[in-house]
Order: sequence, then structure tokens, then C-alpha cells
Amino acid sequence: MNPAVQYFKNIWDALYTVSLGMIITLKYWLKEPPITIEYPDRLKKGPLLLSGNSLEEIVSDRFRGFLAVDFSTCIGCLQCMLTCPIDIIAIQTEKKDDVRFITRFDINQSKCMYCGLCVEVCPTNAIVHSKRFEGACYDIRELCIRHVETPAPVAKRPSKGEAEST
Amino acid sequence: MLNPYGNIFVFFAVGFGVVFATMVVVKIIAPHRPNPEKLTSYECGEKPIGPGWINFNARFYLIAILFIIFDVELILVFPVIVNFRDYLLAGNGLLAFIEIFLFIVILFLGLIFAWEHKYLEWLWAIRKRLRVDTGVVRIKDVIEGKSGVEDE
Amino acid sequence: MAELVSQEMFLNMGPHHPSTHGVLRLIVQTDGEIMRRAIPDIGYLHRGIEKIAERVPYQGFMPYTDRIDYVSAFSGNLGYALTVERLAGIEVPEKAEYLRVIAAELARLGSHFIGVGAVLLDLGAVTPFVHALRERETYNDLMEMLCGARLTHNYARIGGVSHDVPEGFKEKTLRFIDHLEHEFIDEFNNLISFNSILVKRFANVGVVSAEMAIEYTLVGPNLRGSGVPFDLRRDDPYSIYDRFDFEIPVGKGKFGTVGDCYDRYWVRIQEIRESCRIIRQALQQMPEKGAIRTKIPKVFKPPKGEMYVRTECPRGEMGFYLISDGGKNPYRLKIRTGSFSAMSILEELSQGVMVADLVAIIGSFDIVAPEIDR
Amino acid sequence: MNVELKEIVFLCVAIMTILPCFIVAFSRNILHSAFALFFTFLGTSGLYFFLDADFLAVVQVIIYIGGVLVLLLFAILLTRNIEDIKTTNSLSLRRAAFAGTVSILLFVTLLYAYISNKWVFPFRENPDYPYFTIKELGDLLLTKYLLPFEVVSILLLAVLIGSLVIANRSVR
Amino acid sequence: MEKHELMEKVKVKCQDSIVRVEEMPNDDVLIEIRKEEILFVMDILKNDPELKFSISNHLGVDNEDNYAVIYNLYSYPFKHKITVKACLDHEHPEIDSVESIFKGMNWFERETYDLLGITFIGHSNLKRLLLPPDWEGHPLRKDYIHPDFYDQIDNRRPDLCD
Amino acid sequence: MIEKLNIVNRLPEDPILTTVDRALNLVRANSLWYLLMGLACCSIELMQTGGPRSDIDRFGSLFRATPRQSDLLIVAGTITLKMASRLKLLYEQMAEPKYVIAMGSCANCGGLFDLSYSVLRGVDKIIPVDVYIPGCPPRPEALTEGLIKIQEKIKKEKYFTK
Amino acid sequence: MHNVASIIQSTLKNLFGSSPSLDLLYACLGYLVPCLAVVTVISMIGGILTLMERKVAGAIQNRLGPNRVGPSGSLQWIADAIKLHLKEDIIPALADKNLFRLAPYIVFVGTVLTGMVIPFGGSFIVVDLNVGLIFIIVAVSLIVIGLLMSGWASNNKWALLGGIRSAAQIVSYEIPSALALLTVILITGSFSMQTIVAEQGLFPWQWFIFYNPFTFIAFFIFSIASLAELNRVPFDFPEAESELVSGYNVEYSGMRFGFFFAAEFGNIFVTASIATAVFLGGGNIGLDPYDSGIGYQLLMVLVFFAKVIPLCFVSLWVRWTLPRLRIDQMMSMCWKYLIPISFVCLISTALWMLVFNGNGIFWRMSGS
Amino acid sequence: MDIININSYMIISLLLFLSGLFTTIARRNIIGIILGIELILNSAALNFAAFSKFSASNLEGQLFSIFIIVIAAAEAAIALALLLSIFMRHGDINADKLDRLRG
Ligand code: SF4
Ligand code: SF4
Ligand code: SF4
Repeated sequence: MNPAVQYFKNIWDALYTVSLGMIITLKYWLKEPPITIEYPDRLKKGPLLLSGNSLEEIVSDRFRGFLAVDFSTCIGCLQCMLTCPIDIIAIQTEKKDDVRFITRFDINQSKCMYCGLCVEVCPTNAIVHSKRFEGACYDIRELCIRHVETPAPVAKRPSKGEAEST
Repeated sequence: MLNPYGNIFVFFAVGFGVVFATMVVVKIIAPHRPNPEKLTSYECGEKPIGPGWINFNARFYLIAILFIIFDVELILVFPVIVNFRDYLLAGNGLLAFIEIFLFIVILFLGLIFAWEHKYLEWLWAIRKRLRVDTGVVRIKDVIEGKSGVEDE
Repeated sequence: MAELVSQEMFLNMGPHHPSTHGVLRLIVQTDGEIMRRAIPDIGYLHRGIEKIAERVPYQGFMPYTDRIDYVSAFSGNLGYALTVERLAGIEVPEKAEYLRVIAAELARLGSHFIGVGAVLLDLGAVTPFVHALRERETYNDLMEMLCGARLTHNYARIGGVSHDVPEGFKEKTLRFIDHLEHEFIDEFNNLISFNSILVKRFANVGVVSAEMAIEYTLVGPNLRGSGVPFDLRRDDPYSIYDRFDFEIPVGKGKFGTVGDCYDRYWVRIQEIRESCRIIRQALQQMPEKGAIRTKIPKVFKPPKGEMYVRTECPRGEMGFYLISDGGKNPYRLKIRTGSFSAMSILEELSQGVMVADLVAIIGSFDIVAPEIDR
Repeated sequence: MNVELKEIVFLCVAIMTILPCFIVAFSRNILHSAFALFFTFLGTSGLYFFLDADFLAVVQVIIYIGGVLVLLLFAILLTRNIEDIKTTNSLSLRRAAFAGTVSILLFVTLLYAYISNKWVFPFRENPDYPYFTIKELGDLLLTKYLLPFEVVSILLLAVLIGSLVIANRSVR
Repeated sequence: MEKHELMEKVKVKCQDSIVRVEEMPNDDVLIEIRKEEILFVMDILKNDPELKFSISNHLGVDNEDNYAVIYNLYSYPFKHKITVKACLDHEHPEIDSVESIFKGMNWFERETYDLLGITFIGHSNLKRLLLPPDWEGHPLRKDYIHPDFYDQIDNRRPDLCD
Repeated sequence: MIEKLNIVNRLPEDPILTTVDRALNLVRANSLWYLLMGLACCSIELMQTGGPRSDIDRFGSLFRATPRQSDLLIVAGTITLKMASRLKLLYEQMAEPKYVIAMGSCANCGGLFDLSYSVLRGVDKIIPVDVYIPGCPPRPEALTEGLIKIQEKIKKEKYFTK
Repeated sequence: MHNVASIIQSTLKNLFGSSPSLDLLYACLGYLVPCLAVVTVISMIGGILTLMERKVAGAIQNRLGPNRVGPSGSLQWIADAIKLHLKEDIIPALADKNLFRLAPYIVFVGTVLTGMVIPFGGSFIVVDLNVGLIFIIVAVSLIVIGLLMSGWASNNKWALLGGIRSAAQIVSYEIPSALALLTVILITGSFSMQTIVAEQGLFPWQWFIFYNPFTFIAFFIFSIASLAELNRVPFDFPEAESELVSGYNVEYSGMRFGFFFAAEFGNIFVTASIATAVFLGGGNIGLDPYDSGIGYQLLMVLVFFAKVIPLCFVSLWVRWTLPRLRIDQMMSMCWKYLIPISFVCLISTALWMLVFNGNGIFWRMSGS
Repeated sequence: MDIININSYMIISLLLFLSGLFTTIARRNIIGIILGIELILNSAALNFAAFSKFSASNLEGQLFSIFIIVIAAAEAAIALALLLSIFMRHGDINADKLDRLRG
């Protein structure tokens, strides 16, 4: 193309495309509402988060948050501990009068990678990912969560059928 | 008393004064804990290699030369342009116009010279290396046409 | 024109530099604006994933594959799962295959949002980047619905996937795709892709010819941007990609030379469309019911052998070369990634370009640091 | 009180003009010299304001500071590296001694000439000194100095082409 | 092209450089070659008009008693793949660099050198790629011991919960 | 000389000063500019936190590209040993007062790369950390929470008083 | 010539009587008060613009932007300003310490100086200089030196590169912007801001932007060139985050950086004001600015700001839409597009005036 | 006290001139020399303007100042272009060394 024509075409192109973009941003500026979810203090509805706010808006059902253990069902099989690729679950059991007690069930949440492998192998669904994700703290030691304070007796091993259903 | 231009000096003084006062205040109320590491030059987290000097592109230099000439030209044309209206009203508009016109056109020739001789280009070598043709592209066509998978 | 000859001077770009996409250091030899060359110094994110593979069981390695290419975590999952499955001869249930395709294509979407957005961010266009992030937010939501994590999905399992489709997932995905196809992409293109400043910045910059691309083992969109119509999903189909109808966008020199930054960028934009198509087809074809996972023993030991499987990731092929000695950990796992090759071409490509172009070039290769370093 | 604000300011400006001159002359760091020149130019422009030469003052800043000084700084930065700059602006001692002597001699003579007040010129402020200088200057340029004006434009063209060619040859 | 056809063709072309040819489960062909012949073989694989391979992957393996280097090649025009393998002795793992044939191998080989300590003879810039230059040892070797200290950093961390 | 007049953390406790302190802390807490620095996967979530959904700019935090102008270092991701010294330098180059957030398992204690040979086990080995955020990666809301924690911490600090 | 200082002086004299020492005091006050007022206005508007920039960014990007400090974040900029005062002031060991300290002064002073000739509407102008409009260019020259100084004194490669880039950019774009302004000077025959404003009127067709097609183009040229002089997107090379980290102010921390920041945003306001005054009629509502009651005067100020603020917003709007040019493209845009076009505009306007005897499309030249 | 008179201007201009002269003679660095020349030109321009105000009754002095400034700018442009050329050729801009190079 003739350089002179090209020269004016360049100007035209620049003006045209720039205004095209500007119109879109203008549309956003004036019309589109923000989609920001104002965590933590301006949320609405639903069950409460630790900070006293609603959870439902931001976290889905399957969300893999902090691990939670239900000692009424944990049978102390150590599967979770063995499966965890980085050994962050520490379980100790003690046998006292034929009853096994879980004396220690520590989960190092600061190191966990929230992969869900331990949850998958648990035969009784005792260990699950809760929806909790808030754990910011000033001292990293707070993130080692000791689930057992007083030794808890292990639950009965469920029957075969129940275990299958997990 | 100062004439109106006195304000310029006052502005100068006040501008300096404001910054100076602020810096004194900052000295007093901001923490100050230098250490050798903090005082190293920032270079993207790396310990700086060599002096903090950059041998910048000589193109900038050409631009500056070009600029200075145009700047001078601008300055000389200011007084003439201011008078243009008066001359126009006095009926001498053509004279002023021709003068401005000549002056600007002569300078314009300089610009064209620089343009023609590619003093305004930066990237000759690279252009050549990448076999870049200044192919013509119709942006508008693309926009108005399909923007999905392209057909040739 | 030979630029001003002067003493050599070096400039550090990175490891902390806004445009180096994670941690990456370029030692730039320059005369200020035009550079002689840029020497990449990588390894700032070398996390030894290959060595870790030798220390964890087969299933336990899955989460690590998320972190190879964290922008599209599922692609890593998929490649690794496929490799182990092929090595051990494990069949994957039909539904799981569909779910994998859906997740992989969603991951591609998510990755291209970042890839396209980040390069624009490097060029100073913040808004398109944020708009892309907004769309990626929906992708994150979808993945979270599906498997519970926004970024590091750990969704695939050896022999299937971890979760079935949740309630409402299908509708939401369809809505998302509709939105992308009918609103977002056009708007995005009008907003930025056709912007003549962007075109000027991208066109004819960082031209990689087809031969050069193959020589330097470029893969994926970068290879296709150079005009090589090669896509593993079509040319070496894995999973069930042969069941879908989609096209392979190829760089055609839209605004300049074939293989320039604009082509790579444009290929990505078009791939967003194609991925949407695939997802729609997969959602339609996916069986309602069915197993999602083949049971494998808890202590899983594949037979002795070697296996190399390549998958088409958003950043090109990701290959897993797995050597098993019959034990419960892999014996050796080598991960071949797209960004690694893209990085190695940089030294040659950077000769004689401007600093600003270098930024555009790096961006247009859509590099992710851990993919280079692993 | 006799001291007027105007005179205080004048003194300040004069000092701001002259002091940096010595930095220009004696600093070992050529960039310091250049930046000192900045203040000299600025001060000179201030002095022009005191002469009611508003346009001249503005021109002084725009051309000297905005143009020449920027060009000079570019030249310094282009031809030296920072480490060098700090040390290489040395004075040649022999010549400095010579120059110093000459300068001092000249200074003493001229100063004597100035203040001995033997010169009799009608040094007085011109009451109808034109105030709106730009217009007047423009008038001059359009009438009496029409030729110089156009010649200057030719000169500028020549300078433009010449300097570009000279500089660019080396850039190439 | 069929797998067998490819096998035959490669066998004919490379003749006695090849130690063994094997089928991999993934419709892939693996040829093991003598390490001295690597350049020869690669040259044929790349430049033969019927093969036209280009590199796709490269890795080294520490097999405890020997090292192996593996090259995965892929041919864009003919869409077939091949795996080339060469065994190196354990004391002095050395092999010719194929950088001159495939430019893209530059970094792959550097990486292998970095992580496994295999020397590539004739490589233009055989320096550490991923690890810092003052790193000791080659991590992917089987006998590698993970360091506790680096650059004055004590990198041990007791388990938080103990 | 003028440094001697510096009154930061030098004045005695006094109700008025405490109020001033509190006001200043409130201001500082609401204007935390963070250093734009992404290390690994967590940096994507860091971006998302700045993105439209959970806009960290609400709290007055915007990113700066240079450490000199930032108040907050968000260590978002894995720190390798190669990177450690650089990170430390960056931290050092930040202007006082400065705060550090360790975001994600890797920054907390090495996380899942505890098994690796080249990863620093926790950023607190090289620089002091103010807030640890668990998660791999922490979701944007978690990072927001971390930011709020930092704000709370700042609000409790003393500024002028000893 | 109208002069605020003398008005203040005489007012004070009337109020408190006169004596030599008091006179000196009045004189000082007369000069200081308007000056301080302008400094405050510019830095405050600069601050507010930083907030608006973030708010606009938020709106364009589906976000909220700052909303915690004060009602919906409106005090955020004050928080930022105070925080900057509380930040440590680092002077790198290798830096040229004195120049490093000096640079923010010059940049800030350059910005403040421009405030002197802004006609805020009505009689609100500090001093209506004969060379008013050229004075803007003077200030820009100062800023250039300040930026170069900061770039060099930091002893940092990024900073130096940023400084040089910005110097080259600003000086280049000075020419088209000055030429664009000259088209209006042709019409008014004066550089005095008040005269320029007074020549226009309340209604759009009385503005110089609609004088003829060429002034219309000149307005856009001026806008583009001033975007470049302000180092704003799409010309923000000197501080391009992705290339030069942060440009010439890489090494500056705390309030020293704050001054750069304030100057940058203050300049947005300044250039918007100039564009308003020169092309958009300024605060002219068709009344004589000096002879109107205080109510009208305030109305004029209102009109002025009603025009300036949208222009500022346009600058923000552009910043959040466009990508950045490349440095050579920026230069060629200046030298190949803007300068020739503005030359043409200038000459054509002169010709137009010659042909139409000074009358514009709607505008009528008085005395013709 | 009336210090704003022709004498003060002449003294200022004299000082400018002398420091310019000194710089021009004593500097080794060519750029230094150019700095000196600028100073000298500056002092000349100042003198013109001063006389224009205090003695003559028209603006021609100012006009000459402007022409001087213009010439100074042109001179700087050419000088620095030459300097660049010298620097590229010899890698040095030291006047003493260039003297020697000539031989
Ligand atoms: S979620 Fe993963 S890392 Fe965390 S405890 Fe369970 S298995 Fe271990
Ligand atoms: S939590 Fe589950 S897996 Fe772990 S010990 Fe208890 S029952 Fe076993
Ligand atoms: S904590 Fe997890 S997500 Fe974050 S960098 Fe480490 S591995 Fe990646």
C-alpha cells in the first residue's frame, strides 16, 4: 500500500481500536457492578465462619480445609498416618486394659498440602476436611493441631459392609 | 515591592520549603535503622553486578539533538505567533503568515530529512534480521469478520 | 545498523522482577534499550520434584504433579495418572475419562486466562488481566465444586478421578462456557486483542520460524503459533480426545510474520474457544451414571518397566517418563515440560530486541517458573 | 526600613547564580558540574525576571535547562560510566594555574573598572521600558530582524542536519 | 508407519550401533545403542528423509550399577516415536553431546549434567543449570544424601508437633 | 544530628501519645503496600486476591514493584535454597517499618517439599515472619485474613512510645 | 495586570493599618498565602487522584477499590500520605547522596510552579503572567532535570534507564504539546491565561476546541502529548513495572517517593486544567471575572472544576484501558505523527484565520 | 539600598564569565569545556539583557540575548555531536589525550 495511505490508516486504526477498548472499559466503569465478595466482615447469610460470618457464599461443599477428626468413629488404624506422603499426621495409641487409647493425634496444619489422600483412605470417615480455612497466626506452633487432649478410646471397627460404603 | 514575577520566587521558595519541612518531619517521626544490606542497591534481589551504570542507547541522544533544535525553533516562533492576531487585525496578516510558514516549513524540511534518513528509527538491524515486511493489515476487517478460528 | 558499540554491561532482570512470571532471572546484556542477548538463569524454583517422586509412593506423588504446572494443575495430574495407568495396564472407567477431559479442558481455560492475561499485564494493560482473572475465578469455583480445591486440585487418581460430578456442576459449567463463547472472548478481543498498540507491540516481534521451533523442541501453543499444526490431542490421542470434534488453531501471521508474539497470543485466544467446544461435547456425551474409579490396591506396585506418555497441556506437551523397578515408589520419573524448551530458545530470540520486546516475548511464551525448574 | 523584599530576593537569586559556578569550575564530578549549571541557569533566568525580560527568562529555562542541559547530561551519561564520572573530571593543574591567574587578574581589573565609577553612562531605569516583551520582540522579529529570523531558521536546519549526520555516523 | 516397519528401518540404517531393539507397551520403539555411536545414530534419525526425527525428551537414569541416558524422539512429518537409550559406565559417565545435532538439547543435557553428573563431551556450555553453581553433588544419583546446610542456612527443621 | 531528634519508640508512655500512636497505627494498618513478588503456586492465589473477587485493595493494599516502597512482604510460595539469599536481600532492602506474611505451607515450613533437597524449610529461617497462613495454597480469603491479622498486630504496636 | 498578592496586601492594610514592618509582613503574607493555597490544592488533588485512580480501576475491573478508610474509602489517600511520612527514608550507600536528596525537590517544585498560572476560574489565579502558557513548559523542563537527577543519583541501572527514558520522552512530547497550544495562541494573541479564558465563553461553541477542525485536532494532540509528559499509560515507560521495575524512583522510599507520587498526580490535574483553560473555556461563564460578585466568582470556579475533573478521569480511564507502547514506537509516534500533524494544524489555523479574517466556525473575533 | 542596578548585573555576569573562562581553560574533559562555554555565553546574554534594560530604550538587547541563546543551543548540539563522534572513535573525551592523538 502507498505509504501515505498507510500513514493515515495507521492513525485511523489507532483511533478506532482505542475507542473500541475505551467504550468497553467505560461500560464496565458505569454499568457492571463489582463482583467482590467482601470477606470477612461484609458477608451475608448462611452458617457462620470462625470470624462470625457466612461461609456459604465463598466455600463449596467439597472444599478441603483443615483436617478434622471425629474420635467417636476413629478406630486408630493409622491408615491416614501411613498414607500421608509427608508424614504430617502423628498418631500414638496406647493399650490399657485391652482398650486402645489414642494418646496423640497431631496434625501439622502448617505443612499439610490439603491433598485429601488421608481422608480417602480412612475406613470410617473419621478424618475429614472441614471447611475451615482460617488459621493465620502469629506463631507457627499454633498450627500444630493436637486433636487429642485426654486420651480417647478408639471406636469399634465397623463391619465390613459399612467400611465398603465409604 | 516585587512585580508579579515575584510570585515565581515565592513559589520556588515555598516548594523547596514544603519538601524540606516534610523531610525534617520525616527524619523525626520515621524509623531510621540503616544497615549495610539495606543500603545496597536494589537489583531485583540480586547483589548488584558492576557499577549502577547503564550505557544507554545513543538513539536517545539523537532524539535530544533533534529536540533541542525544535525547541529553539519553538521559542523563536512564539513571539511571532503572538503577534499574528494583531497583524491580522491590522491587515498585515499575510506577512506574518508567510513568515511563520517559511520558518516552520524550513524546520519541517529538517524533520523530513531526519525521517527520510531513518534517524527516527530505532531498530534497523533487527528489522532486517527478522525479515519484517511492513505488511499491511486491515485491523478493521479482522474485527468485523469472524474472530473465531481463522480461515485464510 | 549496528548499534552503538560500547563496553559490555549487564543488567539483572529477576529473580524478583514483575515480568518474569515467578522466579526467573535473566542476565541481560544490553546497551540500554537494545539487548545483545539475554541469558536465562533458571533454577530459582527448582524444588526437586523428580527426586521426590523417588521417595513417595505412586499415589502419594499425585499432589506433587499439581505443583509442576500450577496454573493448570489438572494437566499434570492427568499426565501422571495416564503414565502410571499405561504402565500398569489399568483401565479407566468411561465416566472418569469424560470427567478428566472436562477437568483438563477447564484447566486449559484457566491456564490461558492467566497466560493471555499475564502477557497483557506485562505490556501494561492491567484491566484485561483482571478481567481474565475474573473468568478464572469462575474456573476456580468449578474446580472447587468438583474436587474441593481451587488451585491444587489433586483430582485425578490412578485409575480414575477422586470425585463424581456434584449437583449443579453441569449447568454451571455450561453457563460459564456460554458466557465465554458469546460474551467474554469477543469483548476481550475488542478490548485488547485488536488494539493497535497491542498489535504494534506483538506483531513481528519474537518471530520463531517453524524449523526453529522444532529444533528447540517448542511445543503446544508456542509450536502452533509458529505455524506447525501439531496437537497431541489430535495427532497422538490419549484419553478419549478422539471422540471430540475440535480444531487446532495455528498461527498464520495474523498481523505480521508467522510465529511472532501475536500468533502465539492469538492461538491461545482461539484455544479458549476450542476448549469450550470440547467441554460442551464432553458434558453432552458424558454418561449419567457409572464408576469413576478403578480400585487399585492400597500399596500399589506397578510392574517393572518404562513408559513415556505425553499429554497436551496448556503450555504444550507434558511428558512423563516413568521407570518402575517394581517397588512401591517410582524408580525414576522425568517430567518434560513445555516452558523448559520455551525458555531455552530465549537466548537466541533475545538478540537485538528491545527490553520491552523481551518482556513481550517471555510473556508470549506463557512461561511458568516451576515448569522450567520442576 | 530600606531593604525591600525585592532586593532580598535579588540577592538570593544572584547568589544562587554565582555559587554553583564555582562547583562547575572546581567539582571533580562532572555530573555535579552539570547539575550545578542547572542552578546557574535557573538563577540567570531569575535575573532576567528582574530585568523585566519575562520572555527571555522563560527562553533561558526552556532552552538552557530543558534543552542544552538535558543534552549535556545525556552526553555525559553516554560517554562515561558512573565510577569514572566521579574522578575523571580533573583539572589540568598547569592550565588551572594559568586560568586562575588570568581569571583573577581579569576580575580585579574589571571590578576596579566597575566600582571606580569612572564610566559615565546614563545608567538609569528606563521608565517606559516595554512591559509586554513578547509582542514587542515579535514585532522586531517581523520587521527589523526579519532577515536574521529567517537566517536563523536556515541555520537551525543546517545544525539539525549537521549534528544528526555527525552523531549518527558514530552511532552507526 | 507401523511400529515394526520403523523398527526394521532403524535397524537397517543404524546397523551395528544398535545393541537391542525392544517394543515398549506404549506403541513405542526402544533402541539401545552403543554410547560411542550416539552422534551417528542421532544424525541418521534426524536427517534421514524417511525418519526426520526431532527431539522430544531427554533424561538420565542412575541404575546403581550403571547410568543410562534416554532420548525420546518424535517425528513430526511421519508421526512416529522412538526411544533411544545408551548405557554409560558408573565410574565415568560420559557421552557425546548431541547439541550439535539438536539445538534444543543444550539445556536438556545441562540439566542432566546438573542433576546426575553425566558429562556430555563437546557440549558448548556444560554448567549447572538448575542448582546454584556452588552446589555439591548430583541430587538424582541414588546415593545422594540430602544436605542439611547450604550457604550458612541451617535447613533442618524439627517436626513442629514433637 | 537531626537523627538525635528522632522520636520513634523513644518517648515515655503518656495517654496522649498512646492515642497518637493508636491513630498512626490505624493509618499504617490501612495502607499496607505489598511487594509484588510471586514465588510459586501461591502467587497465583496472591494474584487472585488482588483480583476482582476478593479485592485486597479494599484494605488499602496495593502492590509496589520495588521493595523500597513496600511495607509488606508476602512470601507466596516455595523458597528454594538458591532463592533464599535473594529473598533475604529483598527483605533487607525494604524500608522500615516492614512486615512479612508467610503464605502457604511452603513458606511456613517447607510444606510438601520437605522431602526435597533444594527447598528452604520455612522462610522464618532467614527472615522474621509476622503472620503464618496455612493452606496449600491458602485461598484468597485466607490471605485476606492474614492481612487482617497483620493489621491487628500493627494496631497493637507502639510507635512513638517506648 | 491582576495580582492576588497586592489584593491581599491592600486588604490587610485596610484591616490592620500600615507601618513599614507591617508592610513587609503583609507583603510576605500576600505572596505566601496564595502560594501555599495552590500547593495545598495541587497536592490534595494529587492525593485524591491517587484514590480516584484506584477507585476507577476498581470500577473498571469489577472490583471495589479501597473502601475501608473513611466512608467508602474516601480517606484512603490521607492514610497513604501519612503512612509515607512514617516510612524510613533510605539513601543507598552507593547513591550520590546530595543529588539523591535534591531530586524530589526539583520535581515537586516544577509541579508547584505550574500551579501559579492556572486560572481556577473567576479572578482566582495567583498571577496572570504575560508568559503564562509558556511557563508550563518551563516547569516541565525543571521536572525533566529532576527526573534525570533522580535516575542518576540512585546509582541503579533501572533508575538511570527510567530517568533517561522519561527525559527523552518528556522533551520529545514537549514539542507537539507546545505546538498544539500555539494554535490557540494564534487566535488569542496572548499567552496570558486569563486572556485566553476570557476570549472564550460559557457555551461549547465558544470554546477554542470548536474554533475550527484543526484546533479540535490540536486538543487531542495536546491531550496525547500531555499523557506522555505525565508518564501515564500508554506512555509510562519510565516506570513501566514490567520492564524497569519502577523506573527512576526505584530507590526512593518513604516521603521522598511520596513527592514523586504527588508530583505525578498533581501534574495530571495541572495538565487537565491547562487543557480546560485553553481549549474548553476554563471557568468562563460569560461574565467579566474581575467585576463579578463573589457568588459568580465561585460559580466560575465550579464550572472550571466541572470541566477539569472529567478530564482527569479521562486520563485515569485511558490508563486502565490501554497497553503500553514500546519506546521506539513512542518516539516515532511523537516525531512522525504528532509533530507533523501539529505543524499542519498550526499552519492551517493560521491560514484559516487569514481566510476567514480570524473568525472560527462559531467563534467571532472581536475587532475584526 | 539599591542593589538592582547595572553594576550588580555586570559583576554577576563577570563572575559567570570568569568561571566559564576558568572551566574552559582548565578542564581536561571536553564536556567540561563545553560547560564552560555555555557559562560564557550565558554571561554575555545576561549582559545584553541588562544593558537593554538599563541603558537602551528598546528591546534589541533582549533580542540579541535570545539569538545568543539560540546560537548556544545550536553550538551545544553540534559540539556534542562532534563529541560523540570523537568518543566513538577514540573511546575517550579527554582533551589532553586528544591533543596527543592528533600527533
Ligand atoms: S491432606 Fe494430604 S498432606 Fe494433609 S494430612 Fe492428609 S494426606 Fe497428609
Ligand atoms: S482417622 Fe481414620 S485412618 Fe486415621 S487412624 Fe482414625 S480411622 Fe484410621
Ligand atoms: S504452599 Fe502449596 S501452593 Fe503454595 S507454593 Fe507451596 S506447594 Fe505451592
